[in-house]
Amino acid sequence: MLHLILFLVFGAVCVAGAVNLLVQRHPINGALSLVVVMGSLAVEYLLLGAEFVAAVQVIVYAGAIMVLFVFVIMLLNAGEEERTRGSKVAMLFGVPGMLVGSILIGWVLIERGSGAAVPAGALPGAPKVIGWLLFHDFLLPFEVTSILVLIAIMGAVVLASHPDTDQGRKEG
Amino acid sequence: MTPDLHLWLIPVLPLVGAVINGLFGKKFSQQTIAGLALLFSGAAFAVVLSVAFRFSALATPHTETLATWIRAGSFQADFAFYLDHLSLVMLLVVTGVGFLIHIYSVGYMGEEGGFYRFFAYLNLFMFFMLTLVLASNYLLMFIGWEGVGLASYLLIGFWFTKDTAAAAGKKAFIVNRIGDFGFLIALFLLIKHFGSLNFEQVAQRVSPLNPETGGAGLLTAIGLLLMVGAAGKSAQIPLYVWLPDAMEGPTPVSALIHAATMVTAGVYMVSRSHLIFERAPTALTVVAIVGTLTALFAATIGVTQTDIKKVLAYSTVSQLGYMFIACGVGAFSAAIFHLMTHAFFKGLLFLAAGSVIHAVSGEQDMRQMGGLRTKIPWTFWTMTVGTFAIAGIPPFAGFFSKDEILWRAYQASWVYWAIGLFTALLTSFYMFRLWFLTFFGVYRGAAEASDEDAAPHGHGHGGIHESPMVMVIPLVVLAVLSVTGGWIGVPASLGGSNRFGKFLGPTFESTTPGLKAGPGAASQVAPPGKESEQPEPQTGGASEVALTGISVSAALIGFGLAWLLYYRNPRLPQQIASRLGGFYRAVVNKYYVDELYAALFVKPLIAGSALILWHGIDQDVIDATLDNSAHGANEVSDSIRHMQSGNLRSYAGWVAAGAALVIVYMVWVGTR
Amino acid sequence: MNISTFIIVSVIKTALALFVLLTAVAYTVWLERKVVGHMQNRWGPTRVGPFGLLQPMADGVKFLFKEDLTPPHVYKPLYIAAPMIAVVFALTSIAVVPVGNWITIGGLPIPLEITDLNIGLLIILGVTSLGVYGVALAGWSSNSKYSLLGGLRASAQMISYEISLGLSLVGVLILAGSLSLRDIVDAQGGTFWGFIPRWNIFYGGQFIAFFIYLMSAYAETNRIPFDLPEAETELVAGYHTEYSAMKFAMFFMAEYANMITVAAVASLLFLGGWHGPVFGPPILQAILPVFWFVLRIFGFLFVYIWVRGTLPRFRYDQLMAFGWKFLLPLAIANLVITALVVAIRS
Amino acid sequence: MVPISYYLILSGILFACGVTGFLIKRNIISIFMSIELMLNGVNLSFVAFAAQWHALSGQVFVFFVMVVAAAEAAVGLAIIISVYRTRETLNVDQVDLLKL
Repeated sequence: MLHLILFLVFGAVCVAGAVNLLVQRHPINGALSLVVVMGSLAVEYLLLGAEFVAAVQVIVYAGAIMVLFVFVIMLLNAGEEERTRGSKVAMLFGVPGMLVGSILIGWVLIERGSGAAVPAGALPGAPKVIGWLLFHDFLLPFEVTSILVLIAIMGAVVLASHPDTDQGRKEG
Repeated sequence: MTPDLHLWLIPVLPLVGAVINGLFGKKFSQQTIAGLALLFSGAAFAVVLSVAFRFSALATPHTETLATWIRAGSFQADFAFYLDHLSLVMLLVVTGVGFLIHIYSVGYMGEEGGFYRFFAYLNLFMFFMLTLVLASNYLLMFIGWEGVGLASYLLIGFWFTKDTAAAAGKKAFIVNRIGDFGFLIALFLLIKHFGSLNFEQVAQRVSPLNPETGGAGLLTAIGLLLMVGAAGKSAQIPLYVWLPDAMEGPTPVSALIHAATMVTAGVYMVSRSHLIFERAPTALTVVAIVGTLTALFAATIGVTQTDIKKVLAYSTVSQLGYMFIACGVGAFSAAIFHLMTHAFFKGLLFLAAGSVIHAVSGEQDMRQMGGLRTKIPWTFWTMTVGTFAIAGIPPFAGFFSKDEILWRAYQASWVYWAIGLFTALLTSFYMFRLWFLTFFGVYRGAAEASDEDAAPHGHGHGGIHESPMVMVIPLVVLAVLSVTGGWIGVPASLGGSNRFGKFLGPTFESTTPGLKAGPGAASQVAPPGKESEQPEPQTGGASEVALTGISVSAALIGFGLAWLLYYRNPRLPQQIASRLGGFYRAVVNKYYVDELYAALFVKPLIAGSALILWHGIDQDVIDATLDNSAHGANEVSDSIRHMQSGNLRSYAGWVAAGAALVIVYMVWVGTR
Repeated sequence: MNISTFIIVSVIKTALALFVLLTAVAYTVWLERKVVGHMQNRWGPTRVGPFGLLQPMADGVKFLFKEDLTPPHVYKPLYIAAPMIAVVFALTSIAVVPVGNWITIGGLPIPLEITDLNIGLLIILGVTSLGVYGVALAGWSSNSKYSLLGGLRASAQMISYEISLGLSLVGVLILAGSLSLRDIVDAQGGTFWGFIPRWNIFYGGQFIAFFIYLMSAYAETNRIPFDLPEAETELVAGYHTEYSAMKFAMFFMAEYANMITVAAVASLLFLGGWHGPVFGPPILQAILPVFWFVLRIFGFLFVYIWVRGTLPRFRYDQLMAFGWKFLLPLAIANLVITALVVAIRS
Repeated sequence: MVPISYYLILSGILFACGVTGFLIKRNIISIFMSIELMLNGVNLSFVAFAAQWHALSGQVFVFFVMVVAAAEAAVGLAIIISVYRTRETLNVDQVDLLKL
């Protein structure tokens, strides 16, 4: 019961945040609403028993990635976005397509979705277990992603460094 | 089995030389290049010599398999080398003469551009030729066969800036293609019916067969096709036309490839497959007839030529005709014997001619020479030896080989003999004509006058001069060989014992005694007991001596005629020519054969391909397809390229729409 | 216990924790002023109450009644939200910090913390990492270049140092084999060689880790020598230049609450938590661990203040270079070595 | 007790919101954030399925997704910065030179 209530509440918060991201014109509000979405998603994870995932969600997504976004928004001092009408396609095909697709999927989920219910903390994603999986079964993907991150760091440094001065590179 | 002979070294050494010179030669100095080329060709020669010395101790034939090349079902072709008496002789000739000519070239090509190119090609040729000779199966032989074709093409067109040279190279290559076509089909037939190309296996499977006396058969077909290939490579009628033009190449090349070694490949191949020919009398007859005709034909042309190298070229053709006569009457050892001696004296003649040309600064027209006897004594004397040798004057090499051929031809049919004899007369006539024109009388050239004449060879240092030692030494060596080379084959009737014939015996003795009649069967007049390889003195020894006398006298008559016409009173030839009129003109123009071929084959072929292949297929079908498809693609993309508006959100829209389609499809499939 | 008692107990504990924490914050401010004063040969607050002990109250009252003026051109919603975000996250993170063993009240065993999660440490890290929003948004929303610069500096600096902070903790986690603060503290019980307490700072060879943590913590809490975001000499007061009255006080509280949290985590992870001599009657036995724990926190705070009174301020690029090029590699090295040692030992 | 399909529907909604944001947003940073939103929706369904099938690998995938998202954010934001340096705008409708 409590479980369902919590789910509904934070689900509502989630959706609200997402919709807010859509309607807000200022990127910083979008970023903050996204942070809200992520926070409530962390709670959903907790409800699903994935406590470690929840913690990492908060630390990595809300605590690092979104801070990066906010940082960039502040740095570029991005203002209100002006509603230019650059693309008819997006409106003519994209939005209807998205609607059709999501409606269909929702219908499938409701009609054909298994009614299987998960009790709170059904599957305790304890850090030990996750770590075991990560470093035994998924060792190779783990290492590969590490390389990916390394490359990403270098790419970011090179891209963001000032082309004229070498200052940016020194910073990185 | 014999301990490792390292036969593979023999071809590979020149290849190494070719690779080194060809790849890095540009950087090297001439000394380095020449040193390398000589080193590797000489090394090959040395290996051959060592093999030759140990040869008597070997269990022959000796096969050395390096690797399996093709294995398809029961058919197998290896990289294998095959050494027996025949290939040994060929090896000695090729490497020996080749080495000498390498030395000669160092001096001769001294002032030429592309020094490294020349020697790279030359070594390459050695490699392929040795592969051809050493091959243990027809396929590997074919590789060498094609390879020497390539090398000769490269070397004929060595001065590729000269149109005539380039054209001659192409001509040689294309004409050879025709022959190779026949050869290739013969190989296919062999594979189809004997399931192998290996010499020994083919021999095993052929030997039980009986001679196809009754007209044509499988073996006849194979034999004829092989003959086509041989005719192409060895410049026999009707494919001889490339050889005279091949004289566009540097003289050492003419000596090595187009006199001594490559052109004899056909003879070698025919002798190599003698088992097949012995069982195909028709084919043998054809071989003999072709050889006879070629000999006569080329000789007549040679009489009228004025270009010194052309004369030698036609004499080469006619001598090759001799060899084919020998093959045609089943006297393979005689053919090889003549091949060897011919390699000596014809190589000598060419080199000497080259030395003459060198001396008179690139002039090749004999009418512009004369009286060189005193100016270039070395060349003169060596040339003299060569001339006597080819004219068949005893005791020079040519005498013995030619005499044996004539004798065997007589045994086969007096027709061959008669024509051969007349050819011999012509041969000595035009050779001495060349001799007189070049060395006697007064000098008619202009080289003395002007010091700077840019002749094709461009030996800028005018004035008539003896060639450098590096060129003279090979001349001398070859001259000695031309004198003594024949002595190893002195027929019994002249108090010798035909050692050469005996040596080659094991290769050529027919596997089944009953088939000794092969040559006899070739010409229906086979007298019994004349079939063995060596002529027996007890039978017809006297007649043989008589024939020898006749041929010698023929040679002398030729000499006399030449002396009369070209030394005693040089006016006479003109009058005779005018007397002969049309016939003479025809002969001068080589019987218009080139023009005939051009009219018959070349022009129709070019026209047809231009009409059908070029305009019809290439332009209207292939190009049209490509152009139209490209044009269509261009238009289509031009119409839909506006999808790529450069706007991110539009792309996102397309993606979303596509995803929606996929989802719809999946849901439709899933819920059906 | 059934759900209702659980809720009741939780509420009581929360209220208690909040009260204690806020008081602690107030008196940390007093302590700082006193200590720094004495270091600088001043008395610090002395007027209000004995030793100026009532000074925090006065400050609070002043903050409450001061005029709360909002400059024009600020982005209002965030300008108002920023200090709340800051203080909320700062106070939240204390929720999972255990201050002592279980105690039993009326046969009801109660853990001395608001909630005991077996990923408590991660929760703390997460919540503190969220604290940066307050600073950043404050800097941005108040639409002034000083604030913006301060906010930028703060966010960059906090992100950068969070990495080395987390890495410095991993060594301890490896030793304890758990993320639950309680387990980590229990792992540090007892002594070795008879007398040395088995704290991570001594025992686990986490000495280096402790100092990495110390410096990163200073940077995280924007304290001297890393207080670039509020460097008076350059940016009037950094991200809270435009704030006044209670909003400003919220930032203040957030900063000191963060200090306390950091100090608590340090004492839990490195200084053996509440371990210490326990004796006397049961009530005393129940209290003593809490006392030892508080004592450690106090000591840590004292070091904070001491450093502040002693060290000058870094330059900003020096700060970044120090974090990325010195602390981070050091932390990684320490982590690797610890992992190796543990792997070899097991 | 909450049926799995609820979680899935929630994640679907989030994903749909992300797609919509990508479609209607002009600010490149907002578009970027819409991508993050989509990723979060996917993560939720991952975790939900992990709970349904009692397979922790689902949760492990979430970590990989997060790593990729982090890398993507780093590089993407760097690109955004350099784009802003050159074009002086964040509006994707005005950054459309890459066309025929």
